[in-house]
Amino acid sequence: MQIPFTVAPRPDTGVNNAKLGVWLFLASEVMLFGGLFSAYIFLRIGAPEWPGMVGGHAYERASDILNVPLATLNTMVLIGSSVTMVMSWASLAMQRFDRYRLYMGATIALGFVFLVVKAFEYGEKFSHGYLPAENNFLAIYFVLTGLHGLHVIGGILVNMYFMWPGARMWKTDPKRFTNRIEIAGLYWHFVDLVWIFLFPTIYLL
Amino acid sequence: MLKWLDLTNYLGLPEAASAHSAEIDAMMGLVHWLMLVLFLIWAPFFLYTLYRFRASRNPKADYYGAKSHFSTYQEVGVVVAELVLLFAFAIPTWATLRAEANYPSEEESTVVHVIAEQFAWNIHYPGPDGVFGERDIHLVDLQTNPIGLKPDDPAAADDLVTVNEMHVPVDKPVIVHLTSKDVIHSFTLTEMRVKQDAIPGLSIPLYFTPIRTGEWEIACAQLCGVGHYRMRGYFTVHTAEGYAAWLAEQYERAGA
Amino acid sequence: MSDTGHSIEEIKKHVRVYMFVFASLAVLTVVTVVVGYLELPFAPALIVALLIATVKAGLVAAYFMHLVSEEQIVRWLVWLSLGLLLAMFAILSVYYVDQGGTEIFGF
Amino acid sequence: MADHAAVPEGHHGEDGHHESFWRKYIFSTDHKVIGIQYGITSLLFLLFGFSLVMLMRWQLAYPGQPVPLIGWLFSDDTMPGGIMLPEFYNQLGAMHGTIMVFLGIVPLAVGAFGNYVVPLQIGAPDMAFPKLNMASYWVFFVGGVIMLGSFFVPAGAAKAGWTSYAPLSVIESMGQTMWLISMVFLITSSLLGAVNFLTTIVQLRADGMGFMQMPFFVWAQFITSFLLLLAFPPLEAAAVLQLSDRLLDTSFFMPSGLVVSGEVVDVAGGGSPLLWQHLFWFLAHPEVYVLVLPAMGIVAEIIANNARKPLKGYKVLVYSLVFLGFMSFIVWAHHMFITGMGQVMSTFFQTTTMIISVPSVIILTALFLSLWGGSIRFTTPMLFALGFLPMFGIGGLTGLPLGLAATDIPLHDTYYVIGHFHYVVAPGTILALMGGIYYWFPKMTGRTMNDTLGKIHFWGTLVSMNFIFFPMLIQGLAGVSRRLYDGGQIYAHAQDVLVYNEVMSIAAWVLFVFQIPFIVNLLVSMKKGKAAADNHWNATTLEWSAAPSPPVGHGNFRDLPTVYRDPYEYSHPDHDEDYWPQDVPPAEASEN
Ligand code: HEA
Ligand code: HEA
Ligand code: CUA
Ligand SMILES: [Cu+2]
Repeated sequence: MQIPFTVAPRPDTGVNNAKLGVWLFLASEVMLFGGLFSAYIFLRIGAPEWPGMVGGHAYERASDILNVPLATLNTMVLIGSSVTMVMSWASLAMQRFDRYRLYMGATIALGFVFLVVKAFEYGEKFSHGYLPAENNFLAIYFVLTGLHGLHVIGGILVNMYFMWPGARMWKTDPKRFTNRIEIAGLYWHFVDLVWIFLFPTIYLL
Repeated sequence: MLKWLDLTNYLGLPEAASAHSAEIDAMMGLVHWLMLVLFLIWAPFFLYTLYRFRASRNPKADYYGAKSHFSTYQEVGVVVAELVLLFAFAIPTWATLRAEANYPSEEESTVVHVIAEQFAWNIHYPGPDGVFGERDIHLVDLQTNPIGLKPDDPAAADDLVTVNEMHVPVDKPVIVHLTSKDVIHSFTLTEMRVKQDAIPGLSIPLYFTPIRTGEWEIACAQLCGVGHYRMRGYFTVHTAEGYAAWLAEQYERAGA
Repeated sequence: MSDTGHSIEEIKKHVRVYMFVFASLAVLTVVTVVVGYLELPFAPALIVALLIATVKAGLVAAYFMHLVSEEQIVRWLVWLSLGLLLAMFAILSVYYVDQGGTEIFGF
Repeated sequence: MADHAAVPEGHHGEDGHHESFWRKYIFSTDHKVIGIQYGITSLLFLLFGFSLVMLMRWQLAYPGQPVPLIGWLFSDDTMPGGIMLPEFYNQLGAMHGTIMVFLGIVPLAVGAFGNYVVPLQIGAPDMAFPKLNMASYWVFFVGGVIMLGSFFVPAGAAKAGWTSYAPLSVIESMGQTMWLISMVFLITSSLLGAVNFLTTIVQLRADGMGFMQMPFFVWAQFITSFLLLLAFPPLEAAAVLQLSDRLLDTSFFMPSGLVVSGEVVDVAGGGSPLLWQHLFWFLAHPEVYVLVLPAMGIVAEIIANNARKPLKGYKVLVYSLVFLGFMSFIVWAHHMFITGMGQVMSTFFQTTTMIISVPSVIILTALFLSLWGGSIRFTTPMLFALGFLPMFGIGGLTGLPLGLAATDIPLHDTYYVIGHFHYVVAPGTILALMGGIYYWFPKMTGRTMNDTLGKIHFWGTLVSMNFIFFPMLIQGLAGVSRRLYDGGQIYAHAQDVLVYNEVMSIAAWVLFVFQIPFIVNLLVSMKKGKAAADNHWNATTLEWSAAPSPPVGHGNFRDLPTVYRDPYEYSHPDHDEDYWPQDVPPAEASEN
């Protein structure tokens, strides 16, 4: 027996199951990142200096340790990928599967660009011996950006699935497929949204 | 007064020997009164209901059930009682104990530092100069310098450190600055109605005024490792003269 | 936004909005970085940073995630989680305000 | 709601194709099978958690004496010569708390009862995401295995209490790492479950079932799922941070300048031990309501059914529940009064704590008043439900002196706290859950459990539990600390109340003896119990009235039911029978 409202929205709530499900999941993600973020502020307020001693040198500002231009670039990359993501959904809604492919491909590519830049950033830190154990600022930097990075990887995997194997559904059930892309998009935008908060508070404060 | 009405007497609380303990104990009695009253209203009513409406006696249930406003009154009663407890007792008591403004002045008090460790209490007295010497963790040595006093700090020279032995004079406020070297402990003077977590990285002040002389114990209330159960110290409240004599004896021993 | 189809026209209108949002996000990112280089003290810097980020996040949520036209139930959910988060955040941030004279120090 | 396009009606015949054993019983996506999997696993964990505490109770009653009969079974790192070491006591304590809470009660109350009953009660063919449901069970299972496995790593399982306070937990042995990893699994499982429950309840309610026609049990699960969804992630974050402290040598929870046994700990420092407590209790306070709300839901079902009348003030009950759920997020620091809290914070948290006790009082009062005017049948499930009420009453009332910061000073971390919460979870929640087992057993198996054995089980459990937990309150008032390996032997203030240690321990073992009739009853009745009618209790809710016992395969109902009325229309004046199921169309059943 099939489960009702997997595709069509339930009339009195106006949403289908998957959309509600993903929003619930995002609500819990809000609390996950929010918890970490609160932890960061909690430690920061209690800390006498910030970012403090790194590699035997006392730093005054995070931007002296972290690479702000790279992170700015990455911010733009993620924002851009959000746009291509929403465009891939819009393409499907306009019945343009070819353009969907294009935009989805761009989203995935931008996701990879983000990761590569991030990898460079991490590599640079590691090469200086700036490890999480060094001080609390670096620890928080690595944990927050690392967890965010894992979310990016997850998102890329989902998008790759919908780019290739999952896209077969377009032939059999285009409406459901469009829904799925919208939902994948919700997640991807959320990942972008987290970065929008992480970027200024970690790099620029 | 109607002493027998005071539930405090029946709770089996330990002996109370500090100035603020009467306040806490009175509250303890009151809140238990509230609990008892609620329970004693409900329990018989509950049993009566079960008896009165058992199926064999009341084969047909009444769809509408209870109609009185009793439950509303009872709920309002609970709210009022809680508000009274909260605003007339709990919050003011906490304010006297924890608000910085209400602390006794250090000059008029016995001031000690208590540094907890797995599984002992180090009590640090400032010595005759009344100034605590500085401490540095890197100097900690379990045998010779348990709290890491700086030998080159002149204020430290006359400081007195005892292990698991806390002595204070009666009728004079005691201020304790509490901290820990390793994990969280909880500094408990049951008879003083004092309990305060000792947290590494924080120095937490607390105060109380012993109003009776006696010999009691310091207990650790927070799980702190294998030795948690035996992390006990001794706590003695002397008369003013007795305390002076004890101090003198300690200085003499330290000086020798 | 219910999942029932949109007309092509509607979507085209959306797409124009998306481009506008993209431009605003880019501009706001630059603003963030510029403010960052002003080196304000912590509290105002935090507040400004959070304000700008909130605007940006709001744009993403409202348009890319379609919250502007989303069903009541989803919006409720978003407000609920944000409310709880804010409560937690606020309580943890004011935690240091009053601790009855506790000192934070190393040892 | 006419949109049934996606629901092919009368679809079961086609489902009859042969499913492999694995698909049917192990990796099943049927909520009923998953519910039973959760049920069996969590009952075993409950029994295991109970066994741990029975061992501890030996040490508390007879400190330093070798454990009889089974003492020789243990290794020399734990009980040389059968005498328990303090390290091992601490492991048992931490694991008892963790296992009971996260692997016993939550999976039983939410995973088992929620899974089995909720879709049936709302007239849904299954959960909204059946595969996710399966995943959530298996993630839970892996978490459980890791938790159990931690007993076997060097230096044994976690020993820092179920609260895992840093820095102790950070400097403890490897068992703590396992604890954290296991917690990440358990939390993830709960999150998946919560998403599923919430979607199911919002989306899959039968036609005609508005939110105010949902059985109270469904409401309880609904609010519980919200608590799981939004309170668990911060602990997941905290677990990740603590893992990083342990494995990567960061110092989120480690302040500068720690000296452990004379050695300076080599970490950067600058962290805060209190941060862990905040994140932990942000979860753990809502968590305690997770432990009790499903129980309240079960009790409400059983009471309405056995008093043969509607619940008193259904709406008030629901509003109180919602309010309780919401408030439970902002009381967490009442566990931290003694950490050096100042005036502002403590006033806030005392006030919210007092406020949150009010909806509990209202819920309990409403459940009581539901009995008034009823025609009470003292069936076995009803006895358990009735037992819950005064026991939860005692547990809840003893929360009040803890919630006022000043009276919490002498009581914090004493056996009073232990007594307080065991009254809520053991004679409270456990009784209710057992009542739920007796109540829904006929639904799950088509057979009934033996009534006499059930009654023996009830009275034995109720009485012995009171002999375990009431003396704890007395000890606590006298000032005896919790988590003491020797039960407080060395403290002068404990001497007068030490006698109770033996009383409590004997009561705990007696409690165990009284579980044997239950286990026997459960196992034997599955095969040999009297056959039960489809609607064994003459109940009004959909699981009984619209589905056979046990419900048919995937999909539950032949046709998805339609709901015409409120959930508890017992003894309705316009209806001849004393129950009027939710799905019986009005015209068919009466003339009006
Ligand atoms: C299911 C679990 C559960 C529930 C429901 C509660 C409910 C409550 N708890 Fe409890 N609590 C725990 C589980 C629970 N608790 C646990 C596990 C701990 C310890 C954790 C640890 O440290 O390890 C704890 C610890 C704890 C503390 C910290 C103590 C300390 O460490 O110092 C506090 C302090 O405020 C507290 C308060 C309360 C309050 C005010 C309620 C209120 O919600 C209660 C409201 C209920 C009522 C007021 C009852 C109303 C009843 C009637 C009016 C009728 C009575 C009469 C009859 C029935 C005949 N609890
Ligand atoms: C849900 C939570 C829960 C439950 C149900 C229990 C149940 C019990 N607890 Fe526990 N307890 C805790 C949570 C719980 N506890 C926590 C969190 C702590 C604090 C830990 C810490 O300090 O960190 C604690 C601590 C604690 C201590 C204090 C230890 C100390 O401070 O040193 C004690 C002491 O006696 C104790 C005793 C008991 C007893 C006798 C039961 C009994 O009620 C047990 C009853 C159990 C049953 C009746 C089992 C029923 C199941 C079956 C019969 C199975 C049937 C199976 C099949 C058919 C397959 N507990
Ligand atoms: Cu120190 Cu317990
Ligand atoms: Cu609590």
